[in-house]
Amino acid sequence: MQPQQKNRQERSILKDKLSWLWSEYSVIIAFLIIFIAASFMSPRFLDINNQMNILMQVSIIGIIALGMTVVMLSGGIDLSVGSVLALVGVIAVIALNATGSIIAAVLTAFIVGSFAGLLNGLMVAKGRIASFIATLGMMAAARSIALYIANGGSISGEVSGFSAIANSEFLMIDYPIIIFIIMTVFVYLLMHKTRFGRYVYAIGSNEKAAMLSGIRVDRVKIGVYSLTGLLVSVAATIETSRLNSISSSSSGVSYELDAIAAVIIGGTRMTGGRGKIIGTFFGVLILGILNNMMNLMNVSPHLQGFVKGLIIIVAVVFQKRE
Amino acid sequence: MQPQQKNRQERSILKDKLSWLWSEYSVIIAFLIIFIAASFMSPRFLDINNQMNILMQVSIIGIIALGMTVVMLSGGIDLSVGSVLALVGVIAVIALNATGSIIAAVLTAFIVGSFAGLLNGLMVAKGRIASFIATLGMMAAARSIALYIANGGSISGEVSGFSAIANSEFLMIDYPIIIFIIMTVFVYLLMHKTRFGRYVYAIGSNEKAAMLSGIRVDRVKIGVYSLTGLLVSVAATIETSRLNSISSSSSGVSYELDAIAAVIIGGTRMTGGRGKIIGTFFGVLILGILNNMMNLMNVSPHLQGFVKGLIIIVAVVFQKRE
Amino acid sequence: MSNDWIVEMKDIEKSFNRIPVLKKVTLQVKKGEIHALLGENGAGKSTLMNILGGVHLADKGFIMVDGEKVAITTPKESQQLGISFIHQELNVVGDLRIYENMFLGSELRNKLGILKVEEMCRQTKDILAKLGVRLDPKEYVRNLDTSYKQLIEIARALLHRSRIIIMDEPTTALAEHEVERLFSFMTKLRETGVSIIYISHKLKEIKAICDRYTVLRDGEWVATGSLKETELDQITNMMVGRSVSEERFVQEHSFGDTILEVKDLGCEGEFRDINFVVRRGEIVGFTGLAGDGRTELIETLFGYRRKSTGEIKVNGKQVKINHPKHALKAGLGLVPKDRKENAIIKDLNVIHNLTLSSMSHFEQAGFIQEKREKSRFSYYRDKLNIKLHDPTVTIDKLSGGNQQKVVIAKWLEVGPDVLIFDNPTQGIDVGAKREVYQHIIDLAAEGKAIIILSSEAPEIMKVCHYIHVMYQGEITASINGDKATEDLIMRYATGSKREGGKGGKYRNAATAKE
Amino acid sequence: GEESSGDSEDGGDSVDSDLTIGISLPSATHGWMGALIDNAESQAKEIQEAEGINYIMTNAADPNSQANDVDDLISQDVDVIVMLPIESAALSPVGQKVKDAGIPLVIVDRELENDAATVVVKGDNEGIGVNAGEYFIDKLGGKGKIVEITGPPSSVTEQRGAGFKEAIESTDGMEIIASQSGDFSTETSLEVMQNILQAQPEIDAVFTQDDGMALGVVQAIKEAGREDIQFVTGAGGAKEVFESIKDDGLISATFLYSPTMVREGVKIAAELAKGEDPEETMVIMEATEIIKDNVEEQYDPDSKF
Ligand SMILES: Nc1ncnc2c1ncn2[C@@H]1O[C@H](COP(=O)(O)OP(=O)(O)OP(=O)(O)O)[C@@H](O)[C@H]1O
Ligand SMILES: Nc1ncnc2c1ncn2[C@@H]1O[C@H](COP(=O)(O)OP(=O)(O)OP(=O)(O)O)[C@@H](O)[C@H]1O
Ligand SMILES: [Mg+2]
Ligand SMILES: [Mg+2]
Repeated sequence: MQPQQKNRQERSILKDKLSWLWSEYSVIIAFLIIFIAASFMSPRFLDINNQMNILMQVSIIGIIALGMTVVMLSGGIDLSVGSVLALVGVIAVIALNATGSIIAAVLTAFIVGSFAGLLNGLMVAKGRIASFIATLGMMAAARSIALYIANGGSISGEVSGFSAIANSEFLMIDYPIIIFIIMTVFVYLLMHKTRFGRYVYAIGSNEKAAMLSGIRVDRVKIGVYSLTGLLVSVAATIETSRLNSISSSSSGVSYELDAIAAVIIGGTRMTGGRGKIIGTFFGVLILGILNNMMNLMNVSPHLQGFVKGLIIIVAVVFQKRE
Repeated sequence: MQPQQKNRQERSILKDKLSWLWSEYSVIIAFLIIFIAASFMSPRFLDINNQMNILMQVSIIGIIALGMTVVMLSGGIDLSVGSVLALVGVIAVIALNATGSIIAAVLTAFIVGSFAGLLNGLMVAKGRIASFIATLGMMAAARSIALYIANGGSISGEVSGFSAIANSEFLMIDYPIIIFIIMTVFVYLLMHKTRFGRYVYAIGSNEKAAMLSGIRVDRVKIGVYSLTGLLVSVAATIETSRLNSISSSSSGVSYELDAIAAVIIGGTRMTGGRGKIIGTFFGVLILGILNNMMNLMNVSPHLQGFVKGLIIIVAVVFQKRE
Repeated sequence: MSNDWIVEMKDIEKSFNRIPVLKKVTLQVKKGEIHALLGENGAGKSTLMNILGGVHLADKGFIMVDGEKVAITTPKESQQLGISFIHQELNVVGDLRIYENMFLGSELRNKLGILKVEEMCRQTKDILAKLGVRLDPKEYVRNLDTSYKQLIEIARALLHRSRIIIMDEPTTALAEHEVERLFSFMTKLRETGVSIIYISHKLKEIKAICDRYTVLRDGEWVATGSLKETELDQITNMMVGRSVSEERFVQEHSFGDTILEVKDLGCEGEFRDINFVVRRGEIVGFTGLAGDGRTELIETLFGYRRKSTGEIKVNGKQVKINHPKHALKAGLGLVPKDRKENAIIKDLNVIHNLTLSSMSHFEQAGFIQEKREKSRFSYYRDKLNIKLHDPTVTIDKLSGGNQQKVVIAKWLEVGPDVLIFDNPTQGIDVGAKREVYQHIIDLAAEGKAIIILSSEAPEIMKVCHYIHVMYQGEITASINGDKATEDLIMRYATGSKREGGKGGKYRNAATAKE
Repeated sequence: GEESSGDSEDGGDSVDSDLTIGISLPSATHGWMGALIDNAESQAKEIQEAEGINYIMTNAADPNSQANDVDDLISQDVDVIVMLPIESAALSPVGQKVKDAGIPLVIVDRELENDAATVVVKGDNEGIGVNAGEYFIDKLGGKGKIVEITGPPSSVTEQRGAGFKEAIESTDGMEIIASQSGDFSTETSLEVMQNILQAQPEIDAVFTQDDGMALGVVQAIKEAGREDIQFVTGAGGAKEVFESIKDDGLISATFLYSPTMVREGVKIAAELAKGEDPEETMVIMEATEIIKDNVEEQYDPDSKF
């Protein structure tokens, strides 16, 4: 090989690496830009308390978005997350007040959430209903049941200690943040280091080929929605504990849109098969910073939607270099 | 050919025809079943006034759902319809009050609606942003601008005659119903008798093949979203004229979900390429009957979501025989 | 410059992700000739044609059509120059009807802009009839067999009365008689002055139909010449650097125990009364024409479809197979046809595609051992001679032939007792084809049982010990491989000859008495 | 606007120039809330211009996001917080946080479940129901078939409904024959009322929980050409409803629940920010019955709501 060519090749390898970095991690770059812009725009932004606030604020949507990522990687969508969160919260608080046991409440939450997810999964995998419509139905149904149980109002926990779950700190870091990070690591490992994750990607990319490879597509899908339900119940537990109450009418409203936005900003493809957990993590942070900045900068309330919509679109365009 | 075989073939042709009828028109059958069930459940249901009411009530969502069908056939989605409706209404009323001319108001509505659609189309086709996220951004932005312009309140028309658009009758039939039916026929012809419609199906089914066939995929997509915007502005004109006012905060809220539900109940595939305008028409009617029945039977508002979600899922499962 | 050339591509260069794929390639095509474009998998044939078809842009070089320099940046521009392109991968729109596909992008309309449906249907019917196909133009393309989809793509190119037609492996999914019809059609076109650029790995076809050839190797131009003056041997030599024999190379050896036994298998509307056995070390072939039901049969056997009658025994034990996973557990493996739709997961990288069906080999405490995956991949890369730069790219970046090798490797890794290959050499170059056959034979020698499905009688004859011919969902003949002739197979496959014991019990479905 | 950001360096007109009011409201999902947000902002602007007190305004769609907003406000060291809790129970712990941070808290419209609030400015939701109930008994002579159009599920809806039921339960002849949600939306109420009109051949009067919904109901009645319905009532205090009352329209009464109440809250907050003690800790804006006799006192032709 001539030295010239070798040189050229080396350069091209470098460029490849860079473009790889870009395509894989453009969301991180977008995040950094927004982060830096934010710290210039508001002196308060970098304050450690503010940073902690942001993390705390994104933790609930973040945990939901992790589940949403998995669903979307499998080629589906879950519109029911917000309603299921409300339902799980309502039932968990009732269980809490009835038994007086925090553990019972948390367990109830997990069971209700995974069960709702399981139902979604069954509708999608066995009933062969488009996930959009199946989870739209679940969205209506779960909210409805929550309203019915709680009579349209909100229910408060009557057991002291329950609110400690979300309101305690460990080494100065709030529990919800820690739970969010643990969940991120957990879902990351699940998706990238285990067979389940591999199968989810395969199904999202080519369902028929996945099936002909001997993958139990049905079971994997059921698993995907159940997992999401479980993650929603973790989020519901945090939310309920944080406010020591849950509203059957307004809790979780439009969480699905926030979660989906975070997932897409994070670079996951709408149609499945492509995307990364780590992208969602940063997508969630970007949304969190946006909300935070809008409050810090006192954007007119009627215009906040505009600014947010705009920045989301810019962030997505920005990372759209294939 | 042996006679036996021929016989077999004939039978299979009959079977084919039947299964074709079923797969093409199962939504009509679902509609008939729900219609008959409704007439047994409430004696008032069949009343001609009630029937007219239902048609009147679905006309706005119906017109939007036509546009949504086109978008979804092309493989996209438009979440911004409800917000754009509010924005169009607000600007149209302002134009109405400023100029005193009904024609100016209607023209303004059409321009604003198509322009919002055009922007959606540009983001999707040129910006290569997933339609979900592009229109989610538009949803936030349009609502935001409407709120900003109207200061969060509602605006009423001050020109007499404007409210006649939606409140007049022709041969006993309300104008909105007539407009809805005309729009259905128009979109039907567009989708099934013209090149544009053909291209939309092709793009939704196999975008790459469509592009390799020399179809200007970008332009068709821009056309699709602009058309939807235009249909939304027709719906906005009717809605505004009906009450002679529009609310920047509450008008059009969650119309996108109703429209999408109608489209999917009508048998259009979430991922595009397959579906029928006529299916959407009946999908819209099914939703209308459901809402009507729930009020007629005085179902608890808390449980209405549950009943509705359930019936939507049943209707979808029911027609899911491939 | 002479005006002989209708198309001239000069010094074309192209790289993907900085990896050069075409290096100063020149291609010159005469008016009214069929020009073969030859080369191994990944040589750059499709890429070169994609540049002519406006799918990709060349990095360097220029294109002349009719002696004039042209800029082709979109498929539309290419079409406007009179170029039609039948792509290697099927590009039909499944949700449109046949006639809609045929006229996609150039619909016939009346003055009002309303589509002239009946006229388009009529023309569709005509052109299909010329190719010897009788189909309802209003049928949805998604309901058609792959070979018909392929024919529709071809018909579409012909319909447009182009001056230049690019055919990138048009016959991979076609049956023999369909190929013959296509060839006679091509000959007629050539007489009217149309030029055809023809890509195929089937050298027999090349010899039969083409006038001149250009050979590419590793993205470089190697040779151009007349086929009349060049022996096939020489050409394969230029392509793969050695010659490849064409004779039957199955090894006769004794078979072991019966491992798979299929009794009275049937599936409503697809096939019925299927009986056969496969023994260890045996290579059994299934052949027939499009629509003979053999793919459906195998999909049923493999649990992708539901059977309506019959039973399946593996190693003497009856097994219930309702899902491919059950088949996998029972010891069956399937390399499906139509790689793009059924075999590759295009968003997974090459290694992950390889290991997808055998995850348990790579797990430890529930976690995937990526090192082990990598080393396993290197093993197959050497063994099957898979050509790629980086195994962590998604598999769709590989050339078709190399994709196929990865799929085969995937099933080798699973290591089933019975390995089924449906159209295993689709789009594979001559060199690689031989390698694949060799692997199949080695597997048989190791004691595996092999089933091969192919519509190419020669391929089946070359490697199978035993051949079943299917026609309209039934096995019409079962022939020993060494007794089979192409002619005999064709007669059974077209239904013009039937086995005496049709519908009789297996084992009695005796060898054809020919 | 940028003029409102924390540290303005003009040592200008008053010592209060670095005081900030934090405002946390729900987002504008229906007309009343839209008007309230508008009122809050314009009041805050007025105070800013007059006294140089800055403000920061946040909106949230659900209780958890509102808790986030309040956290943000606390961490910005605002001097007072005005909050309209989406849900009383859910925002109570957050109110406690505000109190613990030593920030005075003005609660508007809906009370917290603890004593974190420094001042509460609220309308009388139950009063709306009770006053409406009494109005109905009076007008219908203690006997009649009533349709109720409620808001979407929330504590507001519940209190108004409960008050109404409680009031009419005192008589035997009053019956709620249908109760459906109009989602605080004119369009939805129109449709819902249309359907109810079909189901109910005899209706004497309609109680709606919101003026916007009353307008939709009236439209439905007009379109159906029904003569049996004697009157419709609203709640809130929208201009169009006042006009209907003035002109002897079908809407004959409404019960004040004005979005302008937030103005009061912001004004009190400004006082608290300056370190003054509140005059009252509970300001209740009465659910005054507005009928033809007293409508002129309330009617403002320039109002946006
Ligand atoms: N879109 C792409 N991105 C990256 N690499 C590509 C792309 N398309 C083709 N290549 C690479 O270019 C080379 C040439 O591929 P090409 O498809 O032209 O081969 P071919 O000669 O048609 O082979 P085959 O006979 O297998 O079809 C291969 O190494 C392939 O991996
Ligand atoms: N895979 C098969 N499916 C169905 N029938 C088969 C199959 N293999 C063999 N047979 C039938 O079994 C009979 C014996 O076949 P085969 O050709 O193997 O006999 P052979 O040569 O005497 O035995 P061997 O192969 O052990 O030397 C044949 O008549 C043939 O019809
Ligand atoms: Mg190729
Ligand atoms: Mg290729």
